[in-house]
Amino acid sequence: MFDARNISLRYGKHLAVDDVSISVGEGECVVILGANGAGKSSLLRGISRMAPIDPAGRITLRGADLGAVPAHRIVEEGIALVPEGRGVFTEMTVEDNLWLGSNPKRARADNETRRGEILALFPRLAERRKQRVGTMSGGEQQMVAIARALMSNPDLLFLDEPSLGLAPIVVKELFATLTRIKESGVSMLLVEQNVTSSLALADRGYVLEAGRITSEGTARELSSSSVVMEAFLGH
Amino acid sequence: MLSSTLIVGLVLGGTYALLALGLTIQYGVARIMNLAYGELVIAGAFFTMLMVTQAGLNPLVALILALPLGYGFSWLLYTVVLHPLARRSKSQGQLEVDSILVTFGLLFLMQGLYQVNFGGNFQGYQWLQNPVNILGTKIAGGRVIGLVFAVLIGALLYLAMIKTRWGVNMRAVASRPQFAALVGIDMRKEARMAFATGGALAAAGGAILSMYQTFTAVDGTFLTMKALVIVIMGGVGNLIGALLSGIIIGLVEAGVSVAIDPGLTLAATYAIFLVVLLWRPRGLFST
Amino acid sequence: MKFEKKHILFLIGAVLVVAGLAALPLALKDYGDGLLLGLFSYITLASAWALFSGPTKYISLATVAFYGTGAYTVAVLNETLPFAVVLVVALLIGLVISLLVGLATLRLAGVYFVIFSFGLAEMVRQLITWFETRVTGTLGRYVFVDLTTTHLYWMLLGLACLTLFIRWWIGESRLGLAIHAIGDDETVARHAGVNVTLVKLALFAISAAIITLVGAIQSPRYVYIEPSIVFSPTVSFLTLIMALLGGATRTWGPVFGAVPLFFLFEWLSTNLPDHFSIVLGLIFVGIVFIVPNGVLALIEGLFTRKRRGTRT
Amino acid sequence: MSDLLTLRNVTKRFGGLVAVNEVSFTLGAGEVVGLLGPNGSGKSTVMNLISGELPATSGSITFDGTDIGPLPPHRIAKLGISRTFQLVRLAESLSVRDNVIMPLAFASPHVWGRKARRRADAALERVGLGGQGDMAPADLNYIDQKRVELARAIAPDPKLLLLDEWMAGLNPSELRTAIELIRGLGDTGITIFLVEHIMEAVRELCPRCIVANAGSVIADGPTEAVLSTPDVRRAYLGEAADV
Repeated sequence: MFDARNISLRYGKHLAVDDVSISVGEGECVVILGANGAGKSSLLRGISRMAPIDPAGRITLRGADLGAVPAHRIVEEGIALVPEGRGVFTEMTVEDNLWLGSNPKRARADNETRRGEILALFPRLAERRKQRVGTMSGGEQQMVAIARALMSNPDLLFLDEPSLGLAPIVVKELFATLTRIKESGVSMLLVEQNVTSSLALADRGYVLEAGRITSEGTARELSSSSVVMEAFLGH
Repeated sequence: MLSSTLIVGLVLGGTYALLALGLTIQYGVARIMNLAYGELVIAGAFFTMLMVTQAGLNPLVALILALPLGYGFSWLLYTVVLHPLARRSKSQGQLEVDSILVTFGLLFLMQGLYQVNFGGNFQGYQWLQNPVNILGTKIAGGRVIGLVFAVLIGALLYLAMIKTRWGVNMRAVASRPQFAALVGIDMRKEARMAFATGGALAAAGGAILSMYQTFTAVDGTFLTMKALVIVIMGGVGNLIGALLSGIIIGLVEAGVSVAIDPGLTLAATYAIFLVVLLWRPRGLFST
Repeated sequence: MKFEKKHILFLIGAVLVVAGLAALPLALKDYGDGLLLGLFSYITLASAWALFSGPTKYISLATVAFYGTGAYTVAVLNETLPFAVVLVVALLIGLVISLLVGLATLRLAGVYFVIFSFGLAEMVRQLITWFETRVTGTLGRYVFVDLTTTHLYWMLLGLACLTLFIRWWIGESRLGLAIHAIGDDETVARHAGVNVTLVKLALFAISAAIITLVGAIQSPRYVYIEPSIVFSPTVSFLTLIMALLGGATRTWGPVFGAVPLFFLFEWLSTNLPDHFSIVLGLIFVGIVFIVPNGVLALIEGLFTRKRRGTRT
Repeated sequence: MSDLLTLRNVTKRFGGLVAVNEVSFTLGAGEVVGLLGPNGSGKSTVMNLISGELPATSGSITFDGTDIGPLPPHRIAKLGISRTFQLVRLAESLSVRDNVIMPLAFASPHVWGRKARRRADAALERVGLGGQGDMAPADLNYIDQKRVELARAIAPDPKLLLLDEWMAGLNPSELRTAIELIRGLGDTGITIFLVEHIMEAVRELCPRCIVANAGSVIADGPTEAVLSTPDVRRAYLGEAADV
């Protein structure tokens, strides 16, 4: 359903992503693995149009070209991004953040029912609707970010290192929630450092090293091979 | 004397708070430090005066008209002058310098136009000069109505900011502009809208100001300075902070002019400003 | 230091030009004298302004706060002390105020500094007015000194040369390296061993001291002084726009901005006084849109493009 | 080997977040040590605490016998600590040479004039940028800008060199050159402390490694041994989440 071809991305003169192609199938969960600085987040920012990519790149969602779609329209097209660092509005309440999530027109119609479903998925947020997000713990903020993304009624969810900086117990809870989201039929593209958890969740994966894809395969293949280990700890 | 000072201070503070509200929306959302803000306030005052003296309208009708006119004018100003700068600048710092200089130019341009058309004298009109009695203090009716309308407009805007999608989006951009696109907000549209809204408040503030005091073609500069000080005191983008700081400055000015010297009001404002800058540079009400 | 031929030629040329400028009053009538005085006062003000604001990108609108302080110091002290001593006192007062203001505001973000400097002159004016009316009871003072306009002009010419020399010297010194690095990236400068606060403060103080001296030297020209006259915000605005037009980061930039604008505004204030402000405003907008780096940079750009063009 | 830098129970909090938690370690004079750890483990914060960019919340940092904890960056630089930045930072309005002269001009004692030029050109030569002193930083490509940063850091002959992901974003052949360059510097006896993600470089350059995770040091010792401990593997690859 989602296809990104020949994506390159630069910061000034530094080539952070070098001619990468990836795809996500309908209802599929795909993970991009790689060590720090391999270019995972840059890739995700590029394909969600938050950062400019080289003109050779092609991004399509269900066949529709996203090349000319400005950043703020991507969510309207059906891709919701949960960025690294969560990107929540910390000075505002949980409720405000969720409301902001329902900004796109595609989300307006059954806004209220969806909110009910999402709050059922995140019971802790339901209790704290009036709380300012900045006063919540890192794990709770991550939940707000994911809940907000779901409010936009997305076809495809992009998650950038959701487990970053969270305690192991919270990471466990997070992945349990992600599994339920996946079961609800939302496709997912996940960038992660947490290899074990993300391969347990994902159907397929890519390994990124120094801006390039060095291997890809099903989650099972990647878990059993040593390429991932080498990508992280060197050869 | 204390209660009359208090009421004068509140009237002044209410108007200042309204002005600061407009400026903090402009600076907080559109990221434009608009030094010509006070000139738009004076435009509202001149407009009201003309409507009253030439067209024979009630000042309150002029106030209602000033709102959309201020909005439209600022919308145009942003689109024609400031948006090209925002698009051109590579960094926030560059945009800050450029917008300061350009709005500085607009300040002179508008002041010059006022002076050519109206001269440098005090301007104003007579309206509801009869004193009304509030808590044992006699105060001109125009002042009271001015305060009522300042509070009304301020409260409406505040409610809109809290309760409507328009306002929530605006606050989202003010607090974390870099995340706006994530929730489908078009920054450019939002910035233009915020700048125009600020302009509407400025024009309304000018209309209210003209109801109870005279003004000159060059008064805008001091109004801008006071509004800026209030915005920074309250914390940039902080609406409640701007409201409270506006009232504080109004009360301090009224107090200083009664207790020490009317010539020292700006010096007092600046003394407070300096203390705030040194003590809490992110505003009195920041968390 | 090795003196090359071009240095010596430049020095001889500079001496000749300055001597010529110094001799100009002999050929001019009184009006011309006054004009020259005004011109060189703005050349000095704009150059001194750019000394600090050019590389740091802190837009200072405090020029007239220091200018007025200088002028007022002379007004208060001219009957009790010799003029030369009064100048020294003015210089010291300018230094002290600038150090206090700098310590309080230079740590803050640029926009706060702009706003504070915007109001500083007004604050000083209100305080002096209040002090004079309430405490000394004499609002308005007369300045009588035994100096002709030509004398004052010579002093200002000297101060202008000194300011340009200081700018050139700073450009050649470690201080110049530091201030440019600070303008680019304070963190880099700090990690290279630069005491950023000290450097900013030093330049702000030097700039303010020169501006205070300009006010002090101009003071006798007013004859009658009161706060609203010598603290006129127009001085800050004109200084700023002259430096910007010429290009604030180049040694000669402010001079190139000051000369045409001084004559333009001189002409405007006699012929179209009502439109002064309008023209000033239009020039501000024009500079930002057309010559954001100053005319000197524009001219240099044209020349290098031309040279490149002929080479290829 | 004498101790050059000692961190004792150093903690840094940002609001409620503990970025660096009770970190202690010592660098001996002449050592080349790598600081590793996943994103968000507090490595860059440790660099910023040593260089003085950030003040520590508690704990002490001693360099060459001096307590540098309370000192501002410019004082620390003068004591002989140089650094590079995660993303290249150069003064764009200065020439390449003047960028390198800057730390010389503000070292103690300072070097200025022709001598500073000579030393700057020598430093540029050493990083492979001989004869390019008059260029503008913006006209250089990415690796060369990184070289200028390195030249700026080594020009004043620091006792300790901090490299914050200096090799990130280089292509394989550039990486080879970079590794040789750093190895050459290490051979001159200068102490080098580097944050790096490129394991190849770490394995080649650093006999010793310190690994951080969630703000704490979880391993410190010979590189190969450290990289094969279960704690380190878990830090990098994540715990099994039993989903």
